[in-house]
Amino acid sequence: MSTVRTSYLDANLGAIASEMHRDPSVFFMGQDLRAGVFGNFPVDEFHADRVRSLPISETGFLGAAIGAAMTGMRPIVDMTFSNLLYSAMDQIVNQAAKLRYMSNGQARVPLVILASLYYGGNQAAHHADRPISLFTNSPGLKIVAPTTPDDVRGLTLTAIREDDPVIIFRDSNVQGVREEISAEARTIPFGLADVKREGTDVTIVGIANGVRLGMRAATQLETEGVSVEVVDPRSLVPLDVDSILRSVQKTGRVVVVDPSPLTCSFASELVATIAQEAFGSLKAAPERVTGADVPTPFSSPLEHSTLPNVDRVVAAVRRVVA
Amino acid sequence: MSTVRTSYLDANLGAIASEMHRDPSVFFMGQDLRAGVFGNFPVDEFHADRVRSLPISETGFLGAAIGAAMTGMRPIVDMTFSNLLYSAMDQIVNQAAKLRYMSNGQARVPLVILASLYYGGNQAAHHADRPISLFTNSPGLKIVAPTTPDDVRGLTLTAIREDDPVIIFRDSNVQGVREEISAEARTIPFGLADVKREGTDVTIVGIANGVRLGMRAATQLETEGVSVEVVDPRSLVPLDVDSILRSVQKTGRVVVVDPSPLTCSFASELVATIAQEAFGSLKAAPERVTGADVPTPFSSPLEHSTLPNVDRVVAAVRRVVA
Amino acid sequence: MTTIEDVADVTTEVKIEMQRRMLRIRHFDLRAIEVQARGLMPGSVHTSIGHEAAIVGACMAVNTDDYMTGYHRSHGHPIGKGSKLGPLFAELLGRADGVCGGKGGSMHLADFSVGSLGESGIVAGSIPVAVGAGLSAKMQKNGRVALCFFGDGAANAGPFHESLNLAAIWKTPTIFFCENNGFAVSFSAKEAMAIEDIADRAAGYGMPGVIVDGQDILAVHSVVTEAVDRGRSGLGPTLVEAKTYRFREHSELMRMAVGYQYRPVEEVQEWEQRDPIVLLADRLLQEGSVTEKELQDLEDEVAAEVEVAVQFALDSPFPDPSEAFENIYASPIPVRGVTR
Amino acid sequence: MTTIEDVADVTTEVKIEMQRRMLRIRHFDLRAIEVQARGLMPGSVHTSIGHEAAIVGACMAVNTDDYMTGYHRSHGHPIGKGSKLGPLFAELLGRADGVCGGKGGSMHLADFSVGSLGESGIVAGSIPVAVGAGLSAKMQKNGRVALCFFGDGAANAGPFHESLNLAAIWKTPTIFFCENNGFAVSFSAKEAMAIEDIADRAAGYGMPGVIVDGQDILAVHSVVTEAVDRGRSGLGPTLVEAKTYRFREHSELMRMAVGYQYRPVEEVQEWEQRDPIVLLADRLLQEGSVTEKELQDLEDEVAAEVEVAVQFALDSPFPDPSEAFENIYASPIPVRGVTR
Ligand SMILES: Cc1ncc(C[n+]2csc(CCOP(=O)(O)OP(=O)(O)O)c2C)c(N)n1
Ligand SMILES: Cc1ncc(C[n+]2csc(CCOP(=O)(O)OP(=O)(O)O)c2C)c(N)n1
Ligand SMILES: [Mg+2]
Ligand SMILES: [Mg+2]
Repeated sequence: MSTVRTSYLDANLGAIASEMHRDPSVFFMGQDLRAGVFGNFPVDEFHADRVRSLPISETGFLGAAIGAAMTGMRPIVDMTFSNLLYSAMDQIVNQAAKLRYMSNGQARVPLVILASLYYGGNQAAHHADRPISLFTNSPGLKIVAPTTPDDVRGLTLTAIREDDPVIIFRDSNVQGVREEISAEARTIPFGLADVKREGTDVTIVGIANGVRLGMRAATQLETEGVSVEVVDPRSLVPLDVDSILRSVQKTGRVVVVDPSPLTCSFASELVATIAQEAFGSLKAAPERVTGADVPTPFSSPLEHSTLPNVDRVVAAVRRVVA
Repeated sequence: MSTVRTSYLDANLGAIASEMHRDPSVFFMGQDLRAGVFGNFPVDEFHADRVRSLPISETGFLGAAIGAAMTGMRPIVDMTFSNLLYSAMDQIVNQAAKLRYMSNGQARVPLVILASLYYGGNQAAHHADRPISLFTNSPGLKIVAPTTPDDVRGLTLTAIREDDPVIIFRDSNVQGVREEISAEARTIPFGLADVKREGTDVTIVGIANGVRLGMRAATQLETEGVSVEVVDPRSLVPLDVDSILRSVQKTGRVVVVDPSPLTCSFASELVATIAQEAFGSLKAAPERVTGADVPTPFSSPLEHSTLPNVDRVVAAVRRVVA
Repeated sequence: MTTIEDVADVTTEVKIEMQRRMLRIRHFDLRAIEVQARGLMPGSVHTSIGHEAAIVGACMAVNTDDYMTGYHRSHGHPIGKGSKLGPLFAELLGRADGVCGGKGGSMHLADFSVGSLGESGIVAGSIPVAVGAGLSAKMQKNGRVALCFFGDGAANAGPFHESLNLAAIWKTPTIFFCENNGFAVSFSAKEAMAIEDIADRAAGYGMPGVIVDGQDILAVHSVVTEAVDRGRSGLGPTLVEAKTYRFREHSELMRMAVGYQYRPVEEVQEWEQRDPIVLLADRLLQEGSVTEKELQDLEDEVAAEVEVAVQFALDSPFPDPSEAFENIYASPIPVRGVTR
Repeated sequence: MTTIEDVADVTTEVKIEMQRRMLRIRHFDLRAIEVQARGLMPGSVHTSIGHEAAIVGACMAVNTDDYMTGYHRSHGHPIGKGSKLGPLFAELLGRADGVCGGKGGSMHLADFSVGSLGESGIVAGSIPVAVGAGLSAKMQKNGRVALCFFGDGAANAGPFHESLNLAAIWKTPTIFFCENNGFAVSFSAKEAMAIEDIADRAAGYGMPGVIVDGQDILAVHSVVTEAVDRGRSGLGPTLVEAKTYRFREHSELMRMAVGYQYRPVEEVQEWEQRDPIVLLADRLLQEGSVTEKELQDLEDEVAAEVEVAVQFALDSPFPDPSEAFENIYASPIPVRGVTR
């Protein structure tokens, strides 16, 4: 099987372009999209109507995407910074998420929302939020957070073909990651976790870049004789509870790594679910390694002290296996 | 000590009025406020400037309240239905919550936001959300969810005197509750859970009306010989983790009741925290009795099947003590 | 204010159909009030009574397959667009045969069979959706337009602004139709804006803004017809402001502080003198196109039709509780949090 | 477009102070670019270069204790309002002596000592805040006004609309000052709106809308002075649109697709011919109020002042990591999620 070397961001944008070639109802909107500010999309391969740069009207254009989705189109909207989701919150949570349900299935809303998590790079509080759980607590959306080029490609293809609204959270800390992936693209179904590394002593479940931190911690811990299994849920709604439980049942210990602030994070959801569903298998208290409950500060030493890192993951694993 | 009989809603509005008499910088804004659509506030006791009805501009007036708060006033904004918080999401989460931090303490934002949870009464999906955890996952806010007339009065007084932005979630299912409370008002500090009922076999932690469901379940379970302790965190940010852990350490068993949808709910946060911090004390898997992950349907049989109720709490307790 | 005298293009047949649809709305809502008063209808009820000419005049200027979005006060709009009454009434009752299976209720009627994409309980929430429907029509070149209804209150909300601007730059075939009844619940439009006419805001987006007498169905029809033509011929959106009035309170059963009065009695009475149904009846009689008897027959017919709908609705069963977990997604996923 | 010829009321002294503040902004930002290019400045840098006359002309029309809000491109605004340069530059570097202790950075400069309430990285995010500051001034009768800066891009966002409407009905002493530089990043205002002038939107709110040459500091100053007078005398808000241009790219180090050009070279050059600092210098020379030498001395003085600020900033230590958990709340609470 032939392979290509590609970055996460290119794999994501490439999947969008290939779907646009395949299906004329797919179109792409984003601020400064045509200028390529948020990645190089092959603008010139498509009619200008299908690659739209946008004014600063998040509620308006997100809502317009919903209306287009309900009437035969398949819009993809790049909201760029996740903090800008708040400006379209009502449309996402009250409209996109609910229109199908409120109409008892008359509406279908094949809408893809891209939202990037740009933390860890001095973006400060207005550009560095990780508001994943605000949306996982808002029923009616599907939510994925891929962490590798292959996953983002496969999940983007699925997202575009879904007849439901999907948010793809792209962690900026993985956007530059390059990987050798199969030249042939394949869809990855939602609701299927991926065991990124097998192990026997402890399970790390990672959210977004938490997966990479988990992988690095695992490598380091291996030298100490700790065998770590790293599970990447990939899709958060739907959630592959079974695979996660299966791993925890095997290892009996779990650390969840999530860049979001702690309180009501997806890490908390996973720990609660594991405590409720795999209580009998747990040999130690589960741990969460998350962001702190603070707005994101600008200066590096401040910002880094509010975020998870490999050392913290390693320390948590050591506590859990102690 | 003399007492008065008052409803939850009156206790809340009464506390606002008494603070307005005490402090000329406090003022009150809300849609149809002067018309008394959302409760009878003694409009005529104050200058019209201080009791403002509002146009439909949630972002605008919430932001204006922030600006007023930063410059010497103490605004209270009734957002009425919690679903309308989304329309002001950016101002709440990006501005109110962060301005103090971003300015390194130069700004103080003494702002109180009232938000009602009107579920269970055929309000349908646009008026019945319980988006508590969207805000507890957004650092910089303080968040309370009082469940009795006495608590709402005391916490409202505290909220108004705080120099920080506070959201008071009022569960519509407790707004009509009447109670004999002391005539003399007292403030209740944030971060202090209240044991609403003592027990030895199992702890129920209730969020909003979850407390009342817990109390009713406890009464019913008493007849079966199960002794239930009911803990009301009252304030969610800050959270009185110690009191909650203390109860669970005593009983060894816990059920959390929360009307919000399950995934990333505050119930999940509590179960995760308990599993992490009181693992050694737990004798059984913790349980969550929450709303389902669906938009709220209109019709009663549908709506009720998506919400927690006493029977479900009782059933969960029975499983936990089995 | 545009009041159209030259209505030669609207045939008597069409005028009678207009009257029929206005009567349907009126009777439908009167029965809703009554059924609610009997304790049989859950939730809140915002009637279209008083707005019938605005609604029907606009709806009859578009085709069945043109898109439409409504708002919280939108029992009338699907009726104006031609929806079956039974499923609409059943929806208000939360029944299984409701047009949305009981999931939507009064503020969320959607009937895709007549182009009704749904209604929003969030004020201004459906305005952006209508821009998107227009954009989609334009991109698909299917010749459709999107008719977007909202109240005066919505015109002060951010989504209104962003939507009108987007529609203008994209030249979407969207007709922004504001039913300005002077109030958002108790809050007067005069207090809510420092200008008199919402139509004046159109200039800020570079689109035409037209004011029309919302009680005069022919005037409304003419103005919207023109806006639809503009839309279909690629000239972009129009903002239409229909001056109208609601004859009832904001919602049935709504309580306000004792003695609080936000509308002067004389104002209410003045507007009641301009009942859109009476106005069209008078016109038809004046023109000699119908007799009193024919009008009465029409009303009786409609009343009977509504009665059948109400009965259909009352006879419909409540949905099975398990239905709550259906139709959340087009590709279903396991629903979490369903308490055992 | 208002260009003010009669500027008798602005003394030479004031004009020189204007020039000084414009030079401060220019030199401050030039040094920021340079320090960033050396890899010493984290985050993104949006310079005020080209906008100096708009900023200083407006800031000098208000008092130090008047309120001001900025936006993402707001290095210049606190400088215009009189902030000390050292703590501002230290903030850009994320240092302990930064005006916000390194927590805010380039897009969140706040300096309450000069009435600067902060800046918003969210476009249009600080507009409602300025309405509230105005409302508060009015309620406290302290005679202050609120000067609200934002770009052309912000004028298409919902918060702009809601804010202008609220300010109009409340008659808050808010001056909405739009620095229309023609672009939101790469997106032209001509594409983003179907109208030419943002000032035209004022009519939709019932407030005056004024267009001014943003390169002519005296014109800006005069227009804003009038708006401030209106505000202080209880007549309410004004929308001022200053036509200006940014001389740099949207932000330093920003990458666009290779070959993508959104501003014609001639357009950039034309505007560069209208450098606000050169324009005021020419005017002062023409008037005979200063000599070339005096102007050069002024610039040298400012350059030295900025150099001291840069050095102060570079010498400032990084904040202690534990500072991350301070100043979240006025009444502190335990911070959860601080990983051990
Ligand atoms: C965004 C939002 N804000 C407030 C409300 C509460 N609310 C419901 S209807 C209404 C008044 C709407 O007035 P208008 O748009 O003029 O419509 P009308 O009821 O007069 O037909 C209000 C304030 C809401 N549903 N949505
Ligand atoms: C609500 C929001 N949308 C988008 C962005 C991304 N963004 C940052 S600056 C900018 C352009 C702003 O243009 P304008 O308001 O004209 O200010 P200028 O940069 O030209 O001074 C954009 C789109 C943002 N920060 N906030
Ligand atoms: Mg109205
Ligand atoms: Mg600009």
